[in-house]
Amino acid sequence: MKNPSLKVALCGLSLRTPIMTASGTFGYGLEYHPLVDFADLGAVVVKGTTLEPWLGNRPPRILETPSGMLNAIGLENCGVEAFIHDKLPKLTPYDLPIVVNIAGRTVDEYPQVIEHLEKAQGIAAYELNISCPNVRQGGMAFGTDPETAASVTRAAKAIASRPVIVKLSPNVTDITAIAQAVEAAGADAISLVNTFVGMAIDIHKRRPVLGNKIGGLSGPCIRPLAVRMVWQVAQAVRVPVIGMGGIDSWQSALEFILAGADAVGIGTAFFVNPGIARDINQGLLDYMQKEGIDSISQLVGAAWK
Amino acid sequence: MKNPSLKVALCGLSLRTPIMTASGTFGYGLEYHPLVDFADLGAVVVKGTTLEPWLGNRPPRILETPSGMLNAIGLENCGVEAFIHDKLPKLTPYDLPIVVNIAGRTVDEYPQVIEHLEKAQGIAAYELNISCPNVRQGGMAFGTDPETAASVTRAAKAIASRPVIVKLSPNVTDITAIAQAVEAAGADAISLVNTFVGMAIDIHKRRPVLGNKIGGLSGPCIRPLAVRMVWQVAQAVRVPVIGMGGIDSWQSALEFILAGADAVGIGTAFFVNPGIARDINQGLLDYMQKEGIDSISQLVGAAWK
Amino acid sequence: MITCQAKVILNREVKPGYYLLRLVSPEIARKALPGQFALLRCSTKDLTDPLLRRPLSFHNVTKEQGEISFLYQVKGKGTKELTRFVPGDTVDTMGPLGKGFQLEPTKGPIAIIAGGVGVAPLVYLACMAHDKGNTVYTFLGARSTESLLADPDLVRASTRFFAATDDGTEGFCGNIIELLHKETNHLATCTAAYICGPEPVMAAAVSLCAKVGIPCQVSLESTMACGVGACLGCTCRTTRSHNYSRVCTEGPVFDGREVILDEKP
Amino acid sequence: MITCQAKVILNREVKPGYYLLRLVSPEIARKALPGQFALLRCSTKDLTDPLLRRPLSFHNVTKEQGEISFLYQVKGKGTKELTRFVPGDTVDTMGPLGKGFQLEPTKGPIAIIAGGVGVAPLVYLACMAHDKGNTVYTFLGARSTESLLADPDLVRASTRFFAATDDGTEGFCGNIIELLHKETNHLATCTAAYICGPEPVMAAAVSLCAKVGIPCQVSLESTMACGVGACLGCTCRTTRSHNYSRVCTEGPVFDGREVILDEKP
Ligand SMILES: Cc1cc2nc3c(=O)[nH]c(=O)nc-3n(C[C@H](O)[C@H](O)[C@H](O)COP(=O)(O)OP(=O)(O)OC[C@H]3O[C@@H](n4cnc5c(N)ncnc54)[C@H](O)[C@@H]3O)c2cc1C
Ligand SMILES: Cc1cc2nc3c(=O)[nH]c(=O)nc-3n(C[C@H](O)[C@H](O)[C@H](O)COP(=O)(O)OP(=O)(O)OC[C@H]3O[C@@H](n4cnc5c(N)ncnc54)[C@H](O)[C@@H]3O)c2cc1C
Ligand SMILES: Cc1cc2nc3c(=O)[nH]c(=O)nc-3n(C[C@H](O)[C@H](O)[C@H](O)COP(=O)(O)O)c2cc1C
Ligand SMILES: Cc1cc2nc3c(=O)[nH]c(=O)nc-3n(C[C@H](O)[C@H](O)[C@H](O)COP(=O)(O)O)c2cc1C
Ligand code: FES
Ligand code: FES
Repeated sequence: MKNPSLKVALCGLSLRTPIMTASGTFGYGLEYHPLVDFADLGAVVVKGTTLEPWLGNRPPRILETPSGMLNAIGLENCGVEAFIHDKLPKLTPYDLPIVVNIAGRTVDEYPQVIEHLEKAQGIAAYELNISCPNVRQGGMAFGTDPETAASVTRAAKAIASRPVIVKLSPNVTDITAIAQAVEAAGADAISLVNTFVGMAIDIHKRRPVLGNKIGGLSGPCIRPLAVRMVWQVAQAVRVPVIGMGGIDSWQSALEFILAGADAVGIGTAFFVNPGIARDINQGLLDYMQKEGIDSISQLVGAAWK
Repeated sequence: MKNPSLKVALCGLSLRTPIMTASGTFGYGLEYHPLVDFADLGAVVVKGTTLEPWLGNRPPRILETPSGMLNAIGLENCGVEAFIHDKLPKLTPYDLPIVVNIAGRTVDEYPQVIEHLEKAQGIAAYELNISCPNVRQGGMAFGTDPETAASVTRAAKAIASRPVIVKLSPNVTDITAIAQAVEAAGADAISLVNTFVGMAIDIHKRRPVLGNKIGGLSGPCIRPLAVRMVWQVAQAVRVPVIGMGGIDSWQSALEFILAGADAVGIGTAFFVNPGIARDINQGLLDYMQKEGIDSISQLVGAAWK
Repeated sequence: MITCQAKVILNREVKPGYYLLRLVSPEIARKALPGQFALLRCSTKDLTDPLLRRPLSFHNVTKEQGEISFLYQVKGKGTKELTRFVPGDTVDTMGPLGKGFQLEPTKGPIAIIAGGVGVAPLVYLACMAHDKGNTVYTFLGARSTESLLADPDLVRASTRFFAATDDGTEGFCGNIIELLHKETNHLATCTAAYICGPEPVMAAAVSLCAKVGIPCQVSLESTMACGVGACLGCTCRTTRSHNYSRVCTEGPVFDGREVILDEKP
Repeated sequence: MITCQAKVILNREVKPGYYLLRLVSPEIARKALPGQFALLRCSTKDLTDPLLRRPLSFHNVTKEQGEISFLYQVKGKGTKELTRFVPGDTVDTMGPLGKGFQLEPTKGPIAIIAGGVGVAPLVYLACMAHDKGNTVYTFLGARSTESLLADPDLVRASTRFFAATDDGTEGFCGNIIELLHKETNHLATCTAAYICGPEPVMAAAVSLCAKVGIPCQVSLESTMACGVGACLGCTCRTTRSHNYSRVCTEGPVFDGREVILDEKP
């Protein structure tokens, strides 16, 4: 058999592998650079970017939980202008599609951020974070109501020349309804899941551990929940789906692909194993070789039958 | 200091400790009897009971996941009549409040099951399972809509002479809305959480692992999510709250109590450590002794301040 | 049925990927019967991965010393963690659980039919039958001599010992079913057969027993959570009733005529 | 910065609850500076609990042998799992990370101020300063002689070595801050102080350094996920800027005048 291919075409982007980074876990790409070979990544999704700089939440911001972690970073970032001038130019020299994750306090802020980004070179796509549980206004609220989710999407699409990926919140009764609403509003792809809202209480201090009280749960613990949502959404929409939530091995990446994900995002697993992307690519290639599969795309949704 | 007390009064029941069993994980009580001293339990909540016998889902029904497990038992049970004649009489001789967990395919089935149970002696309360993710009709659907949740509650309350506990599904956008709806409909107490809907895919067979495809996630992995929901619901209602989801130590039981739970349910942890109830009681007593707290009820919601 | 912190006496790789674990638990040893099993916690106390206990059949039991032993194959993370225990450590052990093998009251010959690590529960049974005075014909199959688990106690207890390896590196060259076909004359003289191994092997052995007209018992596997019949997670279908049966309490040993096995390898 | 499977040479309890871990990693050893740290994976490969790597400061480094050592206190499940590694095992190690201590270019006396396991990162520093020709005054505090981590290398590197125990079982009877107050004359002659320990101890030591007018550097702790500045999870406040600083990259060593410490014990 000839060499199997991991190449994926995703809403106009060509990825050399379906492995993307999950926003907020990979900084602006370069923090991990000596440890992660960019050739192992299909795309890099940078930290959530907002119109103005955001300070973020007060510490503690993270906490380990059984097979997972809570985070309440609060979208600390330098703002879109500083991103364009200080961060982006360092990343563009690499041969790697760059996806900018965007957040806002109001619906209007999303197109405003995009307006700035449209002037910049070297961006492959936008990802709208309508699902961050760690900011008081906006954030997740946009992602829990189909109407609002659709209007954020429409506002972004109206101005964006690049593909718009919408990232869904899993903290909803019916995620397919939100997915269909953003698809109808023009989303070019859907990514899911963002973190699940959780908290932990310090039994000695008798108050929540995190400075922000609540945080977002990520890591292997949420994987079964994320796989179920990807399974449902991928069958309910026609646009490509980027699956994520607890992927930490080629086996778990493949679970998402079989459930219907065209590409997958890796977040928390980078913290545990910075070489995870390489390991997944290798594992997928070995599996495909053994099973006689030419192209990874043949496996997308293969578990639906 | 005098000995601290674990006694809890809960919608008319007096429990010697806030530790209850979670329905479906402790069978009809006697399966675990040689291993669990009933004196360590505040109440036993038996397996979900339906009007007619249910066969349950086809295997595989369970699967371990990172720090948790998926189950899709499908409410296999012998039906309410066989329960009353074969199971209940074996449990009533013990000095232990018995809570019967009730499920149905239609709203009407809930009061019908209760009608049968009303004739039986030795039952302390009913728990309405409006949140089981593993049955096609009814089950969780009742628990994801405030209106339906309220009507199941009203139908049960109309006929029940005993306290009615309503068990909520965590698979919702706003759990406080459901909690307030069932409270307004007359619920005497609220228990949460039932399992989260999840799934896993067998990468070799390329199909879902579980016979039922989807299942319910329980165990330590869901604890941060459950604590958050108990925290929110306990502050939104006046009726007592029974908290559960991933409790596996006195520390985690205390987290739920500090978050506002009057009592707690233990499920998956029995599988790992059948002596868990004793361990939790001992740990709570030691903590209270050390911190100079007379009664466990002083700790309920102590983290809200 | 108890739970205890059982001290490790030995935890040794006997063949590549197969370990023998010996624990001290006089109380479990006193009650354990062949075909019953224990649930072992494979992680250290506060860890939640691997979460659930793992079921292992009693491989052998010495009531005098109060020792129980297990023969296990390293399959996934639970059994891998189990290999890390060293003598002096304790393993959180719960048992004895389940319904074991029923030895025929007669002293007629019996057949022990084991594929791979399926031999684990049959050694204790073979020893007991041998002590009782039964003639024991043992049929043991494996991929290769490297994985043939010919336990010395088993060989000693066997009146005749037949081995088969797929690659012919030891004993008969072929799989265990082919070996059984070759030795049908021995099988046919038995008053009962006791079978454990991969499902397709058990299915074929059950058919063969039916053909030669002897009753048989099989030990099933299923993913387990509680092990005591409380969670209904481990169920299987039998021809005995319309309902599901719990492998942990109605089994793990079932009458070969009752079980519904997967014949695909 | 690399990740590697570092072979365990030694993992021994040096005082009750405190372990010394020595690993082979020539590449990390070559680059590691005093005050920098590594992230160690405490679980075996496929396990997800404990999930995150744990940060430990370099306790000592021998570039010739390519060895790095850590001194760690058993606190929770991560460090407890770490105690299970035995010589011959490998530990998944990532480093060197962070910004370490800045040694003054002069050969003036320096002060090493450590509370409890806070001594861990200071031994490497003291050795390096001693080799450079600095006079080293070491102030080491602990509950009791049972937990006083008076590493031989540290004692050797120290021109004067002052110990304090709360219960008076070794050295000065009292806490380390009381000891420092008693020895202000030594402290005041120093050109810099290097401080690590519980936050209240660090806060008091920083105040004292300010009072006697010497600069100081402190090593902070924070829960970490990535260790490379990517996740923004480990931030702390400093007086340096309006923004948060990342302990893993702007630190863990900060100028004592810049940090905002919690003074409550
Ligand atoms: C009653 C009984 C007795 C058994 N006796 C023995 C024995 O004596 N020697 C022996 O080597 N094996 C025995 N097994 C099988 C053994 O329990 C599994 O191999 C072991 O649980 C796998 O755990 P793992 O963590 O290593 O693998 P995992 O990583 O959990 O999974 C590896 C494979 O094992 C299966 N598996 C996982 N968990 C369980 C579980 N709880 N029960 C059954 N299968 C599971 C999975 O479906 C998967 O295919 C017995 C099983 C049962 C039910
Ligand atoms: C840069 C740095 C260097 C350190 N150097 C040393 C050292 O040389 N020797 C030493 O004994 N300790 C050192 N520590 C502290 C050490 O990292 C923690 O004690 C360890 O992570 C606790 O893990 P655990 O699993 O045993 O405890 P856990 O069960 O995780 O928790 C016990 C306590 O440790 C805290 N903690 C948990 N995870 C972390 C984390 N990832 N980072 C920081 N704190 C955490 C928790 O808040 C809790 O209070 C250092 C910490 C940092 C940030
Ligand atoms: C520390 C941290 C920061 C995150 N920041 C963002 C963010 O800025 N924008 C966003 O859309 N998602 C953010 N996420 C969510 C991840 O992108 C991802 O959706 C989630 O963590 C699930 O994947 P995982 O389990 O692989 O980590 C963050 C997650 C973590 C753990
Ligand atoms: C095997 C299994 C069976 C269950 N069956 C029921 C049931 O019949 N009725 C019900 O209300 N909840 C049922 N549950 C949910 C538990 O009662 C509990 O709400 C959930 O498992 C979370 O708690 P835990 O993490 O402590 O297990 C079941 C859970 C498990 C694991
Ligand atoms: S494992 Fe729970 S019923 Fe068998
Ligand atoms: S640990 Fe991630 S930024 Fe410091």
